[in-house]
Amino acid sequence: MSAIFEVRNLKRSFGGLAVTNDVSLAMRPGDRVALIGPNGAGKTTFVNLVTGNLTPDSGEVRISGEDITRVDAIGRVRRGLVRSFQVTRLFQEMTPAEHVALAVLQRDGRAGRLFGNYLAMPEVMAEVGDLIGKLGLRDLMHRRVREIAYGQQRLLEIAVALALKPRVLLLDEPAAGVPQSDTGRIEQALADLPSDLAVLMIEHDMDLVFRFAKRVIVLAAGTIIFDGLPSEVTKDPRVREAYLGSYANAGHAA
Amino acid sequence: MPATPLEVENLSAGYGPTRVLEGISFSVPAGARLAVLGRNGMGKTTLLATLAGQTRRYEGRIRIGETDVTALPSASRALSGLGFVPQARCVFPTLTVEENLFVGLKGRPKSALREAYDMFPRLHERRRNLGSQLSGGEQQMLSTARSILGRPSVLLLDEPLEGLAPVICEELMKVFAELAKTGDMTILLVEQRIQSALDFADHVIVLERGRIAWSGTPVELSQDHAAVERLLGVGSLH
Amino acid sequence: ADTIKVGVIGPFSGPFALQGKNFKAGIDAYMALNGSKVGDDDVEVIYRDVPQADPAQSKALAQELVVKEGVQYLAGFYFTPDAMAVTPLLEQGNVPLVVMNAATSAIVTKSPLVVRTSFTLWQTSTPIAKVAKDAGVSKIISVVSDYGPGVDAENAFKKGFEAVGGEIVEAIRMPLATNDFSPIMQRIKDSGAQGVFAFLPSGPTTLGFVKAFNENALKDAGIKLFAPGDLTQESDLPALGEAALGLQTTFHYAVSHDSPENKTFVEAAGKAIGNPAELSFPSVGAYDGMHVIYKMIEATGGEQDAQKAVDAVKGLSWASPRGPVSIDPESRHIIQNIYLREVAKAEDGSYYNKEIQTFEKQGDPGLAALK
Amino acid sequence: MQTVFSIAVDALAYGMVLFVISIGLSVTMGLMRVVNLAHGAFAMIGGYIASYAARDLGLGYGIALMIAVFGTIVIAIPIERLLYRRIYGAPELTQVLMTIGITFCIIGIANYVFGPTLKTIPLPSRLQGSVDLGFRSIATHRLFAILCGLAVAAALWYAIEKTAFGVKLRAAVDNAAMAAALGVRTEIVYAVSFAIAVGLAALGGVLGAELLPVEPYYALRYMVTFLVVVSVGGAGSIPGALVACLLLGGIDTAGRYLMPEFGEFFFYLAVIAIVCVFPRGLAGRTR
Amino acid sequence: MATMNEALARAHGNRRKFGRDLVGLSVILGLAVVGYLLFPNNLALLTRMTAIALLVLSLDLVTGYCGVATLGHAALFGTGAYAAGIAAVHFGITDPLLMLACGIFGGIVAGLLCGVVILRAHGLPQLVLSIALIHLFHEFANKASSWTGGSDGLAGIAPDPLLGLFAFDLWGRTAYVFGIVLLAVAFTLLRLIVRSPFGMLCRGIKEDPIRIRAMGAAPKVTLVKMYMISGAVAGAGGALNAISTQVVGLDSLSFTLSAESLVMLVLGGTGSLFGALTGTIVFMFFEDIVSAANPFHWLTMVGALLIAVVLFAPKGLYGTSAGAVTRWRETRR
Ligand SMILES: Nc1ncnc2c1ncn2[C@@H]1O[C@H](COP(=O)(O)OP(=O)(O)OP(=O)(O)O)[C@@H](O)[C@H]1O
Ligand SMILES: Nc1ncnc2c1ncn2[C@@H]1O[C@H](COP(=O)(O)OP(=O)(O)OP(=O)(O)O)[C@@H](O)[C@H]1O
Ligand SMILES: [Mg+2]
Ligand SMILES: [Mg+2]
Repeated sequence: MSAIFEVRNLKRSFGGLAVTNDVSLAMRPGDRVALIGPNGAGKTTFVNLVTGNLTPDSGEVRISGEDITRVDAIGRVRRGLVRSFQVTRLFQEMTPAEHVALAVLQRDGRAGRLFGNYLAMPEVMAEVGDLIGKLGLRDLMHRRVREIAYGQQRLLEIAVALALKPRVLLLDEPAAGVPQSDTGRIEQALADLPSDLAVLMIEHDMDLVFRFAKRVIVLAAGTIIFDGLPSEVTKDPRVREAYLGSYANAGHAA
Repeated sequence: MPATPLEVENLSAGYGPTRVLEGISFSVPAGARLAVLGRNGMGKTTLLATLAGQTRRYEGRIRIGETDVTALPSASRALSGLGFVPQARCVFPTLTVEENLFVGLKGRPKSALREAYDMFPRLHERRRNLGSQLSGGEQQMLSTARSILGRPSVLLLDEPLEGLAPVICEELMKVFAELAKTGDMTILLVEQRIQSALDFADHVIVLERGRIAWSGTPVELSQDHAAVERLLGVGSLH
Repeated sequence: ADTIKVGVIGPFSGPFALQGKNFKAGIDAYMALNGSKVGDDDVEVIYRDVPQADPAQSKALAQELVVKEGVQYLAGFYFTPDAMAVTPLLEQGNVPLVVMNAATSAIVTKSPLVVRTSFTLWQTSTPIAKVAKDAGVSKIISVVSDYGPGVDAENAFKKGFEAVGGEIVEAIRMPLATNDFSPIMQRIKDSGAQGVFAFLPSGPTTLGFVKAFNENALKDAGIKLFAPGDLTQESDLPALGEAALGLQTTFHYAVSHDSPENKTFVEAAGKAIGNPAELSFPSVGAYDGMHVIYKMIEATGGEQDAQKAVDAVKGLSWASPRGPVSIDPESRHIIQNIYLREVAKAEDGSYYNKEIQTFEKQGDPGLAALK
Repeated sequence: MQTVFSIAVDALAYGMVLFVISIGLSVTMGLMRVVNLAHGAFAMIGGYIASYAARDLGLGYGIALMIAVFGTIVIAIPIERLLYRRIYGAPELTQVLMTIGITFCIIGIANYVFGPTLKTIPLPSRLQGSVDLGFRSIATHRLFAILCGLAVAAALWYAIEKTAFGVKLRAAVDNAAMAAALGVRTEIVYAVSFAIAVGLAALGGVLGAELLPVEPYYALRYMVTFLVVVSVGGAGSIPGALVACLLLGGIDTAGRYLMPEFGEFFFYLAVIAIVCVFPRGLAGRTR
Repeated sequence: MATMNEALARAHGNRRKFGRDLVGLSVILGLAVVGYLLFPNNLALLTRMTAIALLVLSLDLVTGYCGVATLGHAALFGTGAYAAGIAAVHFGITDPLLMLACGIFGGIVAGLLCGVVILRAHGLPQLVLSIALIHLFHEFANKASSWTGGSDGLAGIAPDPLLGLFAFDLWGRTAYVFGIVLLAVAFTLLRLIVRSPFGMLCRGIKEDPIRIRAMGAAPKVTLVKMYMISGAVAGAGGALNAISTQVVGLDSLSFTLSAESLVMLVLGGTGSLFGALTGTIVFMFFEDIVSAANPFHWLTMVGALLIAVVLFAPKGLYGTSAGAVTRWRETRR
């Protein structure tokens, strides 16, 4: 199978600091990849470059073989490249239901409609209810986001991304701030995704990483230092030193 | 016998008309390490924010050391020895890293900034960057270091490990343990990574719908499977 | 006996409040001196505020005055568009309109029920052309604020000056909101003109203009400044001070005008306005406007008959505080003397416009220009 | 060539006067994030006080200036405590509403107390007349305003960027709750900054009175000018405001010279062009 | 089970919203009748209020719903007024409905123009762009005096009787009814629009345009579209003003009118159509009453009103009272 998502020689620096330094990687439909690395290694920057929130100094980004380096962020989303944000970006005065409905309507190209109301569109409501239920937010569906706890906002962030039915999904620390009791919901939601969807997840919670990923990429100082199977990553001395610390010894990743 | 560094009596608090906390009472001895656990939205953040003076308090009393701070504004509480690392990090986006740390100094000489840089060398590298340009983890480091610089007698930590690499987490927990061990600093930790919290703490309280539903030592908690299942929603602790 | 209501619309608040205050002072002075009764009818004045030129608001208020308050006369109007907006109402409402200030020639042509007791810019700006020529200046640059009255002033002066054989080397229109006049002064210098004709609406900008004229050494360079009297309105003189000394302007009224009528008027109006230093030309327009209205009431015996009222004052002449005046029967605009004045310092250290030459019985040349 | 120099001098003089008057607004708007439309009103109060002190009491210019600055601050303190304190951190539009309300009230009161006529502040003989620059002369008081402007710019820049107070102020603005949690007494920081801003407004009102004469509608008449200059510069940036004043002063002056009838067009087109190229202002702080 | 609950909740929600629409409409018509009965001789003022209400509603669309800061919204209103006026004076289009159409069209074009420029920045710089724009519009109308009458105003607009039957006369009844019907229609359409997916998208953009982009929607295009809708409403207001007062002055393109409309909006409460209406009515009535009572010092009282509103009703008169009602309902539950 050919790559659905491909990055070649991506570079970007801020001032003198090369934050993304010649990164190349490819993903195929159905891939479940974890991107890990020390703080400040350039993971979020990488996502920003790929989704068009930042412009790279050089390099190219392709989706399904099409070069989208010069396509803007909106065009990339419309081509199926969707992200979530590390620090939640939600509409504080709107409800979770509205968030998800907006994403669903936008995906179907109906968000520009001047008349009608999502509450009166059964197919939209069904999908909204379904997604929100899956992430355990049903009780809060019609509360304003500013009134719900941080962990719950994190879950909503993911719900919005999923509602866009992406082909490539980039999740930036989806579980940060979500209590262990609820990370299960995220996992379940991810497990229910269509199998041909490619997912790249950035995460510092190693338990989650090892449960989720079939492949792990380690980024350090803007360069990929490891790309391989989860079982091997704990054995790599550079990764141990730069990132995992004693976690590698605890033998979680057996 | 020195006064207890933090004492909370019958505290109720919330946002506007909504009450979130109900009748919370506890006190901690000097140098204690208290973990506050609970599921999503149970009021952990609200508890710390109320102690720091940032939510509306309905009733109850809060004492830090000798001073009754119940009626004092946030800044006075900070000056009488409270340190607060909020969940949202709250780095000042338009200040450089160095200036961010400077605000936390509480009048100590500028040379004390060294302590922060020793704790997180990464911050030293980035000291001229603006707060808004930091990575998520770097912001977390900055927020933590900024509070510690003020030498608080009571330190409130709301999920300080969120977004940090495992190595850093380990080191940070060590730092916290060190700080508590000297006996000058009492630490309240809210954390999602239950295991890390239990490893660190010498006492645990668990919140459920704004009330203290369980309280005891970490060991007791790991043995009380029913409580763990019901209050924390995880099968068991290893 | 009836109560006859007169509705007065003017800027009683806002940046032009001083002018509205002058309206009121003129009206109060007239009523103080002549009583508030005509025959056995009481005269009542109702004020409505339009702070800045706003024809729609002006019209809505006029409509309200006519329909709700039942006024028999409309009067006031500092700004031309406000007066213009009201003219379509007059016939239907059967009310005459007495313009107490608005100075664009065309207003009187918009309805046969309009009478004006103020002046037009054509009227005040034409004579100064001759003054300039007599002072030996033959090349002049014209500098006016870029709005209706400014354009009128420019045209009037141009016509008058060219008629006496002068040359306008350049005509500049500058935005109303000009704060710094240095570049304009530079421009004047570079134009090679021997004199400047300037029009700015009275108020804060005149101060900047006159100061810039001095500071940029134009005065010292022998360039002469000619302007209609708006530039040196009495209430601005204390602020202009030294800088304005010797400035020559033409205008229909100076507070210092030496006549018994004016003495009585200034005393009464000064009392009405509170601070006599605030007295300025709109007060006399209002004063004479009230005179005309009283005459109208007299002629109609208090009945509401606009046409009859207007007809009654056509050709009316009387001794105004500004000198002898009359209403031109054809145009219903006021015929009056225009005076050349010079800013001088009085013994008590205050400044005033000293009349030095009179152009008698001036009509409105602007009406001819309209045709 | 001489004309070019001449215009440049005019532009500099005009730009610097604009700077002196509007820099206080950069503090309230850029640093305290209060859209303070009443800035002109405080400048006007300063002007009135100085005029009263110098003209009616016959005090010297320097003393009148000081009285104006301190007097305005004293008048502003209760206003800050009772009104401004309520709108720190409020939505911009609420601030607009409140500060327009304050402006209206101050105008009304000034009109009542001082009357609607123009007020001048007599200059001392040393500031009257002009200085010869060789190719042209420039009014001495403008030169004085230029110098004061530079001094204020330098002092303010230092205070904001380099002192502990500046850091605390910026922190309090970024996130007042967090700054308080770190022991910054935000109310005091705000009050002091506000006093500085108001003092600067008064200073500008007095120094600029030759160009923008003091009268009750001063507060509204020049509101837009102040707002435009500060925002084009990038609110909160002293160098930005300085550059913006010089640039806009230059464009305005050149436009008025070259084609006065399109002066306004020139000025506002330039404003649009600058903002489109620098959407945060020339030196806007990133938020 | 869940779906049934949902269906119920949905039906309930819909009915409630629909009820609010009806209430809104009947409030407008009711107020109109009350106004007519109370002030039968002051219809000119009420008509003017209606025209300004359209302007404030239109401003609410971009400011309240989209978060665009503008002090230049009169540009849309004034263009509408001039379009209708010029059509009547220079092209002999004197049928009121055609003039209205011209006004709406003019408003849309101005909206497009302003939208494209203003949306290039955010926050303060955006405010400044809008100020610059309104000054340009104003200057332009001043310069083009052969078309617009310049500072003397465009006079001589003489609209035909409405539908050939009702003349626009001194008493202003026709104009009043015309205005109220226009307002009611516009209000109803806007209620539908702000609750549509498009309205929801706009609210999202107001809060976080970057998030919206990450959802694949284009904030700019959406906002320009909203600006054009807003232009249509403001243009209708301008045309109403031109038709009812039969003059158009430069003030209709002024900064002052823009600022005043913003004050009215904030006074009533942004982000709600009712707020816009409340603000207009309260402000204009207050202004009319105090300026008639004391034309010389009313500005101080208006200032005091604004300050009082910020202190005691920080979300605007409507916003704050609506909030109080909701809270009261919640506590009762
Ligand atoms: N606009 C910017 N200007 C300067 N430096 C920047 C900017 N944005 C990011 N950086 C720097 O680039 C580095 C990479 O940041 P990035 O957010 O990509 O890290 P990350 O891998 O996501 O880290 P974390 O796990 O902590 O979230 C950081 O050191 C950060 O300070
Ligand atoms: N600003 C607010 N207004 C109203 N209610 C709020 C507000 N913030 C939080 N709440 C409510 O208070 C409750 C407790 O929230 P809090 O943030 O304290 O939870 P938490 O235990 O810290 O959760 P998490 O683990 O997700 O951080 C939640 O139910 C939330 O809905
Ligand atoms: Mg990151
Ligand atoms: Mg929390």
